[in-house]
Amino acid sequence: MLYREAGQFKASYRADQAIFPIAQDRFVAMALLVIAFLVVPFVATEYTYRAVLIPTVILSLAAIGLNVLMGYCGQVSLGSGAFMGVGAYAAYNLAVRLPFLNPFVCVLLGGFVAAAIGIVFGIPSLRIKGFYLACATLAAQFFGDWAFLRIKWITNDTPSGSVNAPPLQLFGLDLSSPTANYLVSLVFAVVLGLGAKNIVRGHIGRQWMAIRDMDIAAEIIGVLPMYAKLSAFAVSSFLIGVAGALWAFVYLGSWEPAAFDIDRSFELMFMVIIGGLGSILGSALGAIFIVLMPIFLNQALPPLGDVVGWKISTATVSHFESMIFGALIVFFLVVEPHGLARLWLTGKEKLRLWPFPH
Amino acid sequence: MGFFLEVLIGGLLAGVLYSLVALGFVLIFKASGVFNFAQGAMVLAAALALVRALDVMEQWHWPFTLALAGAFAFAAVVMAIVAWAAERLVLRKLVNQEGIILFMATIGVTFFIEGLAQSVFGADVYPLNIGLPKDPLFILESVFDGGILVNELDIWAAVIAGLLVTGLALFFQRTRIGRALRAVADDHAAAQSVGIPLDQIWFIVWLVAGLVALVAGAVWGSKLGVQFSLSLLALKALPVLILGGFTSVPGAIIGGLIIGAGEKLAEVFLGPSMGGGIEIWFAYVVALLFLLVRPQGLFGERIIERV
Amino acid sequence: MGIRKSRLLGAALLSAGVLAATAAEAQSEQFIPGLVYRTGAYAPNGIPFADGAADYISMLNARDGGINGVKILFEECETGYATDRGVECYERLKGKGPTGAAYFSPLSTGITFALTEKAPGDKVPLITMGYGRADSRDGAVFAWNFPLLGTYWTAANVAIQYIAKEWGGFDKLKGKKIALLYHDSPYGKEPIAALEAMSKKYGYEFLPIPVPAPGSEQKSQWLQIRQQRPDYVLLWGWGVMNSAAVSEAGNVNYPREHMLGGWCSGAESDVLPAGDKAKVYKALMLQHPAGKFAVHKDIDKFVVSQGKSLAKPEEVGQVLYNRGLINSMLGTESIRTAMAKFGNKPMTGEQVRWGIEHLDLSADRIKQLGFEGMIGPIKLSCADHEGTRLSRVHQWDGKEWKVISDWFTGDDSIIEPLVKSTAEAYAKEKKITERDCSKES
Amino acid sequence: MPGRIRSFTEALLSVENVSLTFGGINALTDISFDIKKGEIRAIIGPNGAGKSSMLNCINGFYHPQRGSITYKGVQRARMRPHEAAEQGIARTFQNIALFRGMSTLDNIMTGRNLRMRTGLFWQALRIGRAEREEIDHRIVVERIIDFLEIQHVRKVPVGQLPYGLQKRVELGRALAAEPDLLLLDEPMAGMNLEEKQDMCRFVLDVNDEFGTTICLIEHDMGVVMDISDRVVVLDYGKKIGDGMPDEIKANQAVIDAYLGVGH
Repeated sequence: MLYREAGQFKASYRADQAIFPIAQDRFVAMALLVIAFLVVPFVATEYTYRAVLIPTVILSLAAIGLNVLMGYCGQVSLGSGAFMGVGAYAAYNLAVRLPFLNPFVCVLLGGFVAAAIGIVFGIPSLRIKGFYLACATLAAQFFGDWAFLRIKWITNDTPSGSVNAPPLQLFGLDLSSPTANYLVSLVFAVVLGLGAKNIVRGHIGRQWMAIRDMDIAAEIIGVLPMYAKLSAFAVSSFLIGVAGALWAFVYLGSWEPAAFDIDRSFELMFMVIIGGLGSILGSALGAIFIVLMPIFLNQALPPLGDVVGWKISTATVSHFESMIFGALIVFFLVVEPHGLARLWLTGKEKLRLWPFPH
Repeated sequence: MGFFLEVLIGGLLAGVLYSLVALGFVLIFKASGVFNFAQGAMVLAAALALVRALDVMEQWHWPFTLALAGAFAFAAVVMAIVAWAAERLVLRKLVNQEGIILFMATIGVTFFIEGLAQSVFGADVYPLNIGLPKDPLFILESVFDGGILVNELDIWAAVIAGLLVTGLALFFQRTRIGRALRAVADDHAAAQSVGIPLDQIWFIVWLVAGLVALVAGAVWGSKLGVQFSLSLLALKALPVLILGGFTSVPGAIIGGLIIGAGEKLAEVFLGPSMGGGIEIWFAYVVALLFLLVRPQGLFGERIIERV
Repeated sequence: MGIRKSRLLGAALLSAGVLAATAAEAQSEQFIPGLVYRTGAYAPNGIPFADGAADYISMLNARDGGINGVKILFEECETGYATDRGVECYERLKGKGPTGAAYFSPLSTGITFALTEKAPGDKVPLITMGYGRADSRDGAVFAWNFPLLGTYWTAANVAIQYIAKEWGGFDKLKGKKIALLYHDSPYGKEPIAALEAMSKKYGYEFLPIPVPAPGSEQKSQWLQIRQQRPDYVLLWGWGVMNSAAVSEAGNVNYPREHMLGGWCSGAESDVLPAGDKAKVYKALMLQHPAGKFAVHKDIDKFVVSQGKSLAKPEEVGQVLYNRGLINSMLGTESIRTAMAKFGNKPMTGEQVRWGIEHLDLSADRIKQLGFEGMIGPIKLSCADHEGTRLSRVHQWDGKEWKVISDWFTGDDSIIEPLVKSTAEAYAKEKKITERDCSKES
Repeated sequence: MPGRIRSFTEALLSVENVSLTFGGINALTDISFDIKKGEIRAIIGPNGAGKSSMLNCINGFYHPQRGSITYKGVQRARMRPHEAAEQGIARTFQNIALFRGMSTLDNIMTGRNLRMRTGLFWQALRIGRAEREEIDHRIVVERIIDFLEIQHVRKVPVGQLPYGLQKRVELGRALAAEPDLLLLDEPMAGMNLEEKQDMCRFVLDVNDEFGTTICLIEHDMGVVMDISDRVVVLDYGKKIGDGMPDEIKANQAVIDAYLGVGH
């Protein structure tokens, strides 16, 4: 009976257009933020920070970026790994060439560089659609892989082609502690995520969705496909680029191009689709799922084995892990093709009507 | 000149090897509109099943040909099981979902197959010898000094690919099932309404794709040894697909030839000046530029926009 | 989103499992983690190494109850050769056991790079035996990195020395063409700096040819080689790339006896798939050959015959299996060295670091340990985290690897300057203050 | 409602000798007619007569090989559909072309996208201008929603709406652009009598209240004759009649064309 909107009347369109029109949702969202910012830092261990929280947060941001493109504008992309890389290497170059810049400024600027590149690689989308476009974006991916390795100035002529992030600090205070890393990533993710949410519920977001749902009709009612698609590519690449820069600076600290290879692209796509196309919340859920599930399986299986008195080798664990993971993906799609976010919504609907079935 | 020809021929032959992988994608996309991400994993699974069975049967001291036949039979059965499971446990439950959902499902299938295949057949590297000759050949030695080098294995691969394609063509044109497949490809609903059982068709398509994967696995396996990397060949097949069109069997071959020749020539003649290693993205860029001219690929069905 | 719940559940199960495993004298155990990859594209290389590393530790536990009576608690974590999974494993295992992880062997260049950032903060040493950053042997800058037994620059130098010997003198190198066919990644690029430096010194033409990962398709690279006709091809591959390279060499009739692999390109899995084409292919050794030695008797007695080993019978004694043994041996001996100073109790990472840095294995000691014939003497210091410059060459005769050369010693007059310059650059970039090794004891 | 006699003078759009061919097939041959400001103009004709092609030419989706189209006194060169939209031409489609994934509200809001200007940055912050703009347009859209009596499905994804309502939402989306010329492609196709009457009422109200010029394609003769001021008849891509409803009723060519078609 808790989850009721009865008695909540919208006095203004502003209220009606809020992100969380329903009071309970607002409350839950607030609670989550409070937990994320104030509670977690007191309970999280270094392991949960470095292995779970930080990657989840950063990849959520990347997933949001990809979702803008795939979920809202309907342009499938497999180049997101490369765009993370662009963000990372752009930030790195700014940091080494303009040492007076604060690393986090570099992170943001890295995002803008990624956006620019994103627009360039978005141009084919004006002509190519669906899976053809998906494969075409792989051109961006592989070109990225190559450029990061081959073009010397990108890696500042380091012999091996692996580079290091500058020490992280802000106004003189050192931000290399896991807690600081986590909070910084979280701030980036929340602020930019909110921005993305605002865009997708505004008129530009509607243009993207119009293109996604029926591009011809959209054009006939005055949506410029070029503007809509390229703006989507730009925003998406910006978010992904910032995520990439954070991944490099905050999470890895020192990295080789393989950190942004095709596997990353696929990982992000899994997150978006598992989480739910066209849902900001879904992106986060997807990231949580994709990051946590393997770790969870990997840690949970051996003890389970012990329980049934069967010593499971590391190899078996990882094979089972990949099997269960695959099975889960299929299972989720069968239960709810539109991802965790939709599952969440249906859950809420049920809760709304509870205890009455209809 | 001689060297140029050599690179060209080498490229063309390499392209055929990509086509072998690409074919599997085409078959399934053509008949069920599913972009089967799992094709690479199927190649791996088929090859692993083949090589492991072969080892076992040779330990039983079966005559080679018999062992080979047995191994192929075994691998074929494995692929049949994969196809059956894919249809029964995945596709059937996701009928009438958008392409992207089915695509995602096949990604799940990929993880599952990779995990299963490795845990059952092992994650090691297994040399595979199915009696394909592997020695280098030198042709036209009279014309060019040193002659032009080709590899017997590649030639055999080309021959096999040729047979495979003609076989598939006949299968699609001549047999009842084949025609049914084409009907389904054209219009699911219509096909169902005239009483073509979709689930059977899908099973058959996946089976055929599985067998194609088996052939690809056998050829690539005897080239590289059977190991996990086989599942990564899918990435080499994608530009071929884009170029040839997702729905065209000949397209897969022609696309393969173009990509193969293109990337090898680029790598050998442009590569050194650019620091090398350009062929992967070059293949994709070629495909991409090509798409800009013909968005539906070489032989892909034309997209006509209406309102 | 039942994920948070499921995580708690997982944690519960985990701890249950661990408790079951470590119920006995948990307090007096030395924890050693193992980052392994038994699955994925590089599994063929990862499996034997992992088995060797594990078997040696099980042997110590079974034979002499650990190190100086301190039982070893060993746990593997699957990285699949992926950097972020590696970091996750590291974070998960570094705090385990009463004193935390003794040391880590990342077994992947990518993971090594990432952990190089984290290890100093966590005070855990990294043993990157025969891989990782070549300049990390400079202990003044890389206090926590230990590229024991050899770096890629030593390898590159020895490779050139070997070729020169084959041709009868360094003067013969002049005007010759030497190609490097390398895995297009930081790992593969590592030797380039050294090879370029030497090409200036000895006047051979250096021809680097990258192979995009995974390297299963190398036709164009070998066509280039066929066109350029280098006098020697150095192979710096990993995983499928190695076997593919060897068989492609056969396809273009490049003489295999003029191919020399690095020590990551000289294992059974690198040649077996190539079949006969691999005959007479040569590769550097990370000092140790394949085959069975004194230590294998105990391994067999206490582990394999007890069914405690994951290794398949034919796997024991393979190149990478033996490398696993050595890796664990050097690690445990370092712990022993540390115990000599700090007492026979579980060592902290910091103490182990001291132990590695003061590791000194004489020929006799190595004989005692049953590794005679596998590695030469090794002695580390604050300045030198490599501890030796020795290497040899072995050749594949179609069935097994045969040692065909005597010991070579890396030439520091070439390597040292490179190490210094890049290490200093790194120190500057990361704002690290170098240790003054003259003051270290 | 009886056929009305209204007279209009100023031509809003005039089509002169337009011909359109697809790979040899003549969709339209030498068509000329005009649409006067404020009138309701109907295009009728048997299936495949080229009616939709005609609309597609008018809003720039197809480009006739010959002939010219003059709109608001300007002879138009080759133009893209969104340019037509910018100049105030809106339309609905024969088989509904709504954005299925979006709610009724969002669909109609999209109709106003041409009038919304705030850039990405302010959108992201969604403060000040961006939010005000959103609300101002929301007010207009709500008026349209009330007018079309679809308040109850405001937040429902249109994909889930019944056919009749979808047609209405589509009309709403077109109206949201506040067009000068509204092209309706079979707005009543597949509707029951009641729905048709509603739709007629909406069309007429739009024409009366907003003074919007309307050009509609319709099969239902009754409807056409009732609501339209002038009718142009196409058959096999040729114009066979043009005039007041009563003249058309009497036109022999038209009658022949429709005989056998079964109307």
